[in-house]
Amino acid sequence: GSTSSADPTASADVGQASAVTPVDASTLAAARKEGEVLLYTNSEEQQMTPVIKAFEAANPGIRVRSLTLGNQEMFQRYQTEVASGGSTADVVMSSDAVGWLLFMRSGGVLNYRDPNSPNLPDYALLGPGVYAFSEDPVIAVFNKAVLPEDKQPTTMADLAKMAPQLDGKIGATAISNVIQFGATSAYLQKYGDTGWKTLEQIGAHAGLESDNGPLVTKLAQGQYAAAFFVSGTVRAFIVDDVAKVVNYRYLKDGTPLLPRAAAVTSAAKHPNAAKVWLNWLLSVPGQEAACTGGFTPYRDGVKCDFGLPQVKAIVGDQNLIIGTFDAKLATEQPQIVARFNKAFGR
Amino acid sequence: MTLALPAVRRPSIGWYVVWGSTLVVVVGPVVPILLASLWSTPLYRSGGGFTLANYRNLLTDSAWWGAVGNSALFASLTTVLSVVLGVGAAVLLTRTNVPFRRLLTGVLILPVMLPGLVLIVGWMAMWAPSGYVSSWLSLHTFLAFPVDLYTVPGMALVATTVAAPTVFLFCRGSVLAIDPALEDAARSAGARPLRALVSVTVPLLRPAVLNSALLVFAVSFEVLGLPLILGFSKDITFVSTYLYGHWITAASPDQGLVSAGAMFLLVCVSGLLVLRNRLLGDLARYTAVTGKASARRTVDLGGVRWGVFAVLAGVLAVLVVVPLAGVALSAFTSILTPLVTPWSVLTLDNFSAISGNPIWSDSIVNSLLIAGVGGLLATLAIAVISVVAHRSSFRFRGSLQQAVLWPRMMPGLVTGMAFFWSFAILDPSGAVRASLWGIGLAFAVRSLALGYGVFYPALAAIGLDLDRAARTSGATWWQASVGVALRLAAPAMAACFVLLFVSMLNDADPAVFLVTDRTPVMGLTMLQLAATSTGGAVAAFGVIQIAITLAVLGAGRLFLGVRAHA
Amino acid sequence: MPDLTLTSVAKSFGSNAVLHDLDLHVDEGEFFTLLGPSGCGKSTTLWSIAGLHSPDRGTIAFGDRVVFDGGRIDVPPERRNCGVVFQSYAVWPHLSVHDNVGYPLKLRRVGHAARAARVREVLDLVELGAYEKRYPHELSGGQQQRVALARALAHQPDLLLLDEPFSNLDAKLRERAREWLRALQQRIGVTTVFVTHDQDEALSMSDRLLVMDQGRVRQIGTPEEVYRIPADEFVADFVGTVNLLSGRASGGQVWLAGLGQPLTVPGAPDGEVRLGVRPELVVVQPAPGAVNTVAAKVRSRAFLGDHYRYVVGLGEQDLVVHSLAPVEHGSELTVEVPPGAIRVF
Amino acid sequence: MPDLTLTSVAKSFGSNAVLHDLDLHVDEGEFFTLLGPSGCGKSTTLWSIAGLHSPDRGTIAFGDRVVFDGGRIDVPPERRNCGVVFQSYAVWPHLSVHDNVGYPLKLRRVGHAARAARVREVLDLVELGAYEKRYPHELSGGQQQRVALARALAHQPDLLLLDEPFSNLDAKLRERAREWLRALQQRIGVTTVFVTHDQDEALSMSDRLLVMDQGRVRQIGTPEEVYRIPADEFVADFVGTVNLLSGRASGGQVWLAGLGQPLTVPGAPDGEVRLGVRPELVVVQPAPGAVNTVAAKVRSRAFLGDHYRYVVGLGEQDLVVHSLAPVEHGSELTVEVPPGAIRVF
Ligand SMILES: Nc1ncnc2c1ncn2[C@@H]1O[C@H](COP(=O)(O)OP(=O)(O)OP(=O)(O)O)[C@@H](O)[C@H]1O
Ligand SMILES: Nc1ncnc2c1ncn2[C@@H]1O[C@H](COP(=O)(O)OP(=O)(O)OP(=O)(O)O)[C@@H](O)[C@H]1O
Ligand SMILES: [Mg+2]
Ligand SMILES: [Mg+2]
Repeated sequence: GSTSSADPTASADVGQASAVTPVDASTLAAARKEGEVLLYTNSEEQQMTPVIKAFEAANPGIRVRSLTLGNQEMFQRYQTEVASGGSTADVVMSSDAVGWLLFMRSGGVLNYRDPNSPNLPDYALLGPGVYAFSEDPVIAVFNKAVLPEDKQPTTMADLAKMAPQLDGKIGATAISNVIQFGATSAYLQKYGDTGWKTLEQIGAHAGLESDNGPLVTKLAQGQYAAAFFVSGTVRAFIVDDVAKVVNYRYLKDGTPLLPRAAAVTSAAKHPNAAKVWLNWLLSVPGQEAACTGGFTPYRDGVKCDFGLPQVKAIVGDQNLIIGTFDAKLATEQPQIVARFNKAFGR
Repeated sequence: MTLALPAVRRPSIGWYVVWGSTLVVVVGPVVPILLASLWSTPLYRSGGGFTLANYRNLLTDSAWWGAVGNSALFASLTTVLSVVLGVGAAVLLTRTNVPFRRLLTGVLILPVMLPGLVLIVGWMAMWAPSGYVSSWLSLHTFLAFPVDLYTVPGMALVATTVAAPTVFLFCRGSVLAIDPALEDAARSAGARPLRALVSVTVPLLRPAVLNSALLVFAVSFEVLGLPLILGFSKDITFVSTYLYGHWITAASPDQGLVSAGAMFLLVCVSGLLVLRNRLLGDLARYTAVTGKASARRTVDLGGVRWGVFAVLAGVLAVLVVVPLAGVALSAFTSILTPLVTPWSVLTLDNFSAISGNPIWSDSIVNSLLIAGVGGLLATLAIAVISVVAHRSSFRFRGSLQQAVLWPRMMPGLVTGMAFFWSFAILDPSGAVRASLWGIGLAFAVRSLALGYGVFYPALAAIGLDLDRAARTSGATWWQASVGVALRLAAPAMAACFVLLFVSMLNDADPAVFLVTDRTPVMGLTMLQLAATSTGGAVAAFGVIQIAITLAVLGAGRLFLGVRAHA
Repeated sequence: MPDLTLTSVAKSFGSNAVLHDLDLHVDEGEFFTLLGPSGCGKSTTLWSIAGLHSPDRGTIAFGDRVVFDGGRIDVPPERRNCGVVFQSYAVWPHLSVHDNVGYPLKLRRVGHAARAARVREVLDLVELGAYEKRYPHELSGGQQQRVALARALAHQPDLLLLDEPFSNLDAKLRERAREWLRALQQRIGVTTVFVTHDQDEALSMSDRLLVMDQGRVRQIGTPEEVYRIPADEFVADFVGTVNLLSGRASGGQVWLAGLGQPLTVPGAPDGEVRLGVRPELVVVQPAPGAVNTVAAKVRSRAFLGDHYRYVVGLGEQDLVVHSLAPVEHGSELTVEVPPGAIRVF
Repeated sequence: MPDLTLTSVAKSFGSNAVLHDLDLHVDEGEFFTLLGPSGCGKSTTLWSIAGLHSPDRGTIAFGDRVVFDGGRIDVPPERRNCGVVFQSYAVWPHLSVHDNVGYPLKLRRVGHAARAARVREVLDLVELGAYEKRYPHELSGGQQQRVALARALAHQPDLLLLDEPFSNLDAKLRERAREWLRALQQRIGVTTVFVTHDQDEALSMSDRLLVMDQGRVRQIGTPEEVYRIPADEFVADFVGTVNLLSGRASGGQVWLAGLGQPLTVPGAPDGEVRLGVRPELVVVQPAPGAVNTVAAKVRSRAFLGDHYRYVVGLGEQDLVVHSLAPVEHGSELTVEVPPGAIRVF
């Protein structure tokens, strides 16, 4: 059922955890020898910290060094480092679907089949060697003072209908933002032209921001009443005092889950440690740690307030949209961007 | 008995060393950018060939020219506003008896110590159309904040908050240096105090004014955070956001186009420099420190001083006090919105979040090291470069003036990229790149322009006779420059250090390609924070930073206390 | 053109008292000179009058108008309408010669044409007509000083305060400058306070002069009074050259050490005395039968153009005398010290 | 102590030629004075010698050592070991008096104690012993100038270049300064080039002097030569005072306009002539029977301390004469212009 509280919770069935599938012993031994693994990630330090701590506790002798970078910066930096012969990341983690597609094409990914693979859902396998670490939903965020909870829409279609009343009070991030592109493309994949119509109706009355930070700040101030396709990471902030002003929802037809993918790189200096690390990230304990960091785990048997089963329970099975790394994304991107921009008056 | 001088080498050897090393660190990184702008593929891909297509694409793109127009408008507005405020404050707060001038000076300077991002948070919280103070004003009074923050003039106001104190620091040294007898002469010729200041003191500041105008203009041209956060929703593109959009947020990053844009900016700044030198003419016309010394006095403004105080205080209240209060409120509340009274949501969570995260505390330590040690070394380097560029007979001294301004004109990300490539070539081991020195060097080179901006007018004010007297006393060119010119420019050196310290403490963009997990820096940490979360944590970071800066700079004594004279 | 009165003006810099209760009065239109050793407080006095710093106490009045009175009244410099030439020139480096000189006129809203004409006029006066467009750093020291002078005169001030305005001018130019300053002074009768270290200048130009030392007045009088009847040894010595001789007087005769015969000095009080004799009053090669003639050996000589200056031995003491005739070093001269030329201190 | 030779030194600022092929030679240990009107190029010459700017061409040699030779050699100022007093003083505002004076010694690595002693010594010489700890802005103009002087002497330079070093000192102090400079000069024999605008100073101190005008040498000679046998009218007029009279000569007699009788001038060429007569050679109240005696009316008088200076009318022209006797304005004087006192140009 739909909820109207500040943080929608549902106790969904999380299923049964499958058996542990670790890497083979020789890889593990080699990894211990390598001693460390370097990660480039697009997630924030404080999200990664609990994950890394849990890994290091479980795998003594392997240290994870993590560096937070922007999506594009990460891939460019990797390529520049490889081209200049410097040392570079062993594992990269990003939500940028198009970036990943290019990265895979340029041979940046080590084609490695993780032992977890058989136990992972299909959508978690994004390309050869590329695995979803989490499936982070986008959400709709509202300012309660401007738009009381009982007036808030619960679907994109509702939002589109309300758009003329909320003229200028609807916000979203620009399509150049990878989350927005991911969400939009996934949404359109399911709703096609109807989806476009909805977006166009909203777009005529909405403003765009460069990133989540300014979007949420303006929303809290009351400049915006509603924001959609907002990165799910902000859920962690909407508690206590903030919740007095702001609430969020999983819009039934507008909550795509976007894969945050990880892969071992082809230029990894610590390939074995990288494999151990990736293996653990995909394991049930790894997914549990992901939950503490505020990511959205998807594996069966992982109990988590923010987990995929929770989202599924709220929006309903039939409405679940899970993003892919379909090669079409790269080719269609220019059209999507252009039409989106047109819809939002850019 | 004649006393012999110790044997020395010719000064020109030193000049060449200074020149050579400056060129290596400044022009070195420009070379990859130039190459990239003339190459058909990004440098990190193999293949490709020579092309002019990047320039053609850039110069035929109407969006580019629109961005140039916006940037130019923004930069001009910022320059005019900050020069008026900065020069006015420098003259009034250092040469006259305006009441509470130390307090006003302190308030004026505070924003310099904050990263631009934090200030934007403060401004948005208070003066945005839905901000705390502007909504309060329109609800409870007939007043309204006349400028929409999300327009070019609004952004210019925000930029002025930082640029004006920079101009102030540029000019302050020159104001201090001016021989009060020159003002006295105007007074006894019949000029009222303000008139004497306007017709004698202010024109003598021309080198400082033109130079700070040049720098503020250049820096505003390159500013990224401001248009990205404030201008985006109104679809206002600046040169920086244009380039950013074609590189970082583009579907297919176009490094060649971005490099061509950077080269375009370099050419622009070189043109501006020529213009500056034209407008100045013979620097000897601004000699304010002569071989005949007079005692220092402040100008008594009489009753006017209270009026001046009121105006300054009003301007500072709007531009500085309210936004800073916004920063403080954001830092100490869980959510700052006009819809909830801040007292009900007071919290220290933002601070505990920072102190709880080791990466953040590491980045504070690293940044302090870079800003402290790097700032000091860079100050010395700039001092030396400035004397060679302006007080020597060195053949290539003109090129030094260009060299120090260039790095600031390139967008920070491009600078970082450029450094990355230079390190890759000059230091294949990667040892420098992976260390704090690498980031420090990139930050320092980027701040060269700021430091030079402080030194140049200070040096212009010092009469050449003073150096000449040292030379005939037996000092080599270097000894005379260090012992006389630089010693008399001591207040400028202090101001330079302050500016470098804060700018290196805050700098972020150039580190994107250089940072490692072992060398996190504050600016970058904050940038990542700002992109994804509400202002609270960023503001808390800002509050911590201002506290650190104040502590390090000795509560502002260091830079307000240094005098050229005993 | 007002007169000028200073009453008990005192000024210290920190613990260093520079002016000690200075009293002086300058009449309307008078040319009044301050004379005194370097560092005695001349410039400090001038600055107090111009209002460029406040004395610690005392009053300063221009005619009836009190411009300074302890802490109570302190008229700012721009309301005192003085023309000031600074010892350091203080010409504005950023303005051309023309603009430097025109500035006081601009402040007084003198029209463009009138201003240009007046600037031309005073620049011609100081012989800088051809330098209008130059900037101060393109001028020689003396030329800069002349700009300062022209600037002070441009707006026809009530009171001219000149601090060594000719110190860097050559003798000829100085003479001409002196002449037109004097003419100007007589024509428009501006009250002038003048500081100089040049005696000839002080004596020949001033209506009256003040000799000061360490911030205290030693004597005020006309040039002739000060030269002829100096108030004390200091003044006698400072203004012009004087031979100061120590001796023992008894009954109108003064015995000098090492001199066989006494000098006749009518009215000398018995006991130790100091005698002052101006060199030019000592007669070299006197007419026969003159009193107080002494043979003296030439100890040194200097050529001064229009005469020689000899130091001769008078007993154990030195006597400076002037003569047109060249006499060899070491030879003997007969000199006469006329009783009327001797002043007893 | 080297001698100094300048050969065809020329210097322009932009299009403005300031020195025109200047040649001069100063002997070892000589005291050499540059004399000339304001702006004639004296300071420029000094700066060229000190190495503070490069002349456009010419050579400068210290003894055998060429320090400047066109573009080829240009020894930097610090290696020329000159002691320079700048016309603008150029004392360093950030250093105390002690440190200003000690700086040249510090550069020469003179030990702390020796330095302090030497600084004390030169400061005492310029009578600033008590001011060691002060900063320049706490000094009067004359005191600052003395600091500049002390600084130039501190390191015992080979060559002293003094640009109006006494311009702000009072006569007494200047006299003392002159004396010790002369003594110093004779003791250690330092070669000195001196710029002054004070004639007495120039004439009494110099071994030789150079009179220049607009960057050209007019005359070089001993003071007496220059005064007595001036090369031309300019020199005659510039050094000391001279009466320049125009007249028509024929057969050794010169007729002046408005004067009834001719003056006897032996050797005057027939035609228009200019006569130069020094005022001090004109005899006032001449002995009866003297030649060239004329009655003349007093047009103005000035008191100069040791004498009066009168301008009297000689026909239509003015004649300046000196006399000890006071004569009223407007009265008549008989003056004698001895034929030997007249110089024909
Ligand atoms: N930087 C300059 N640019 C142009 N002209 C200059 C410059 N410096 C000096 N002059 C000119 O050169 C001439 C000679 O200057 P200099 O300083 O040598 O004169 P001076 O003989 O020392 O005069 P004074 O006795 O007034 O000091 C002057 O006419 C002056 O105007
Ligand atoms: N700011 C100051 N602080 C301390 N002492 C000062 C200051 N200004 C001047 N003095 C001292 O006051 C005294 C008088 O100075 P002033 O300038 O009036 O002398 P002056 O008579 O003009 O001398 P000069 O002929 O050398 O110019 C000097 O002894 C000087 O050292
Ligand atoms: Mg003085
Ligand atoms: Mg000169």
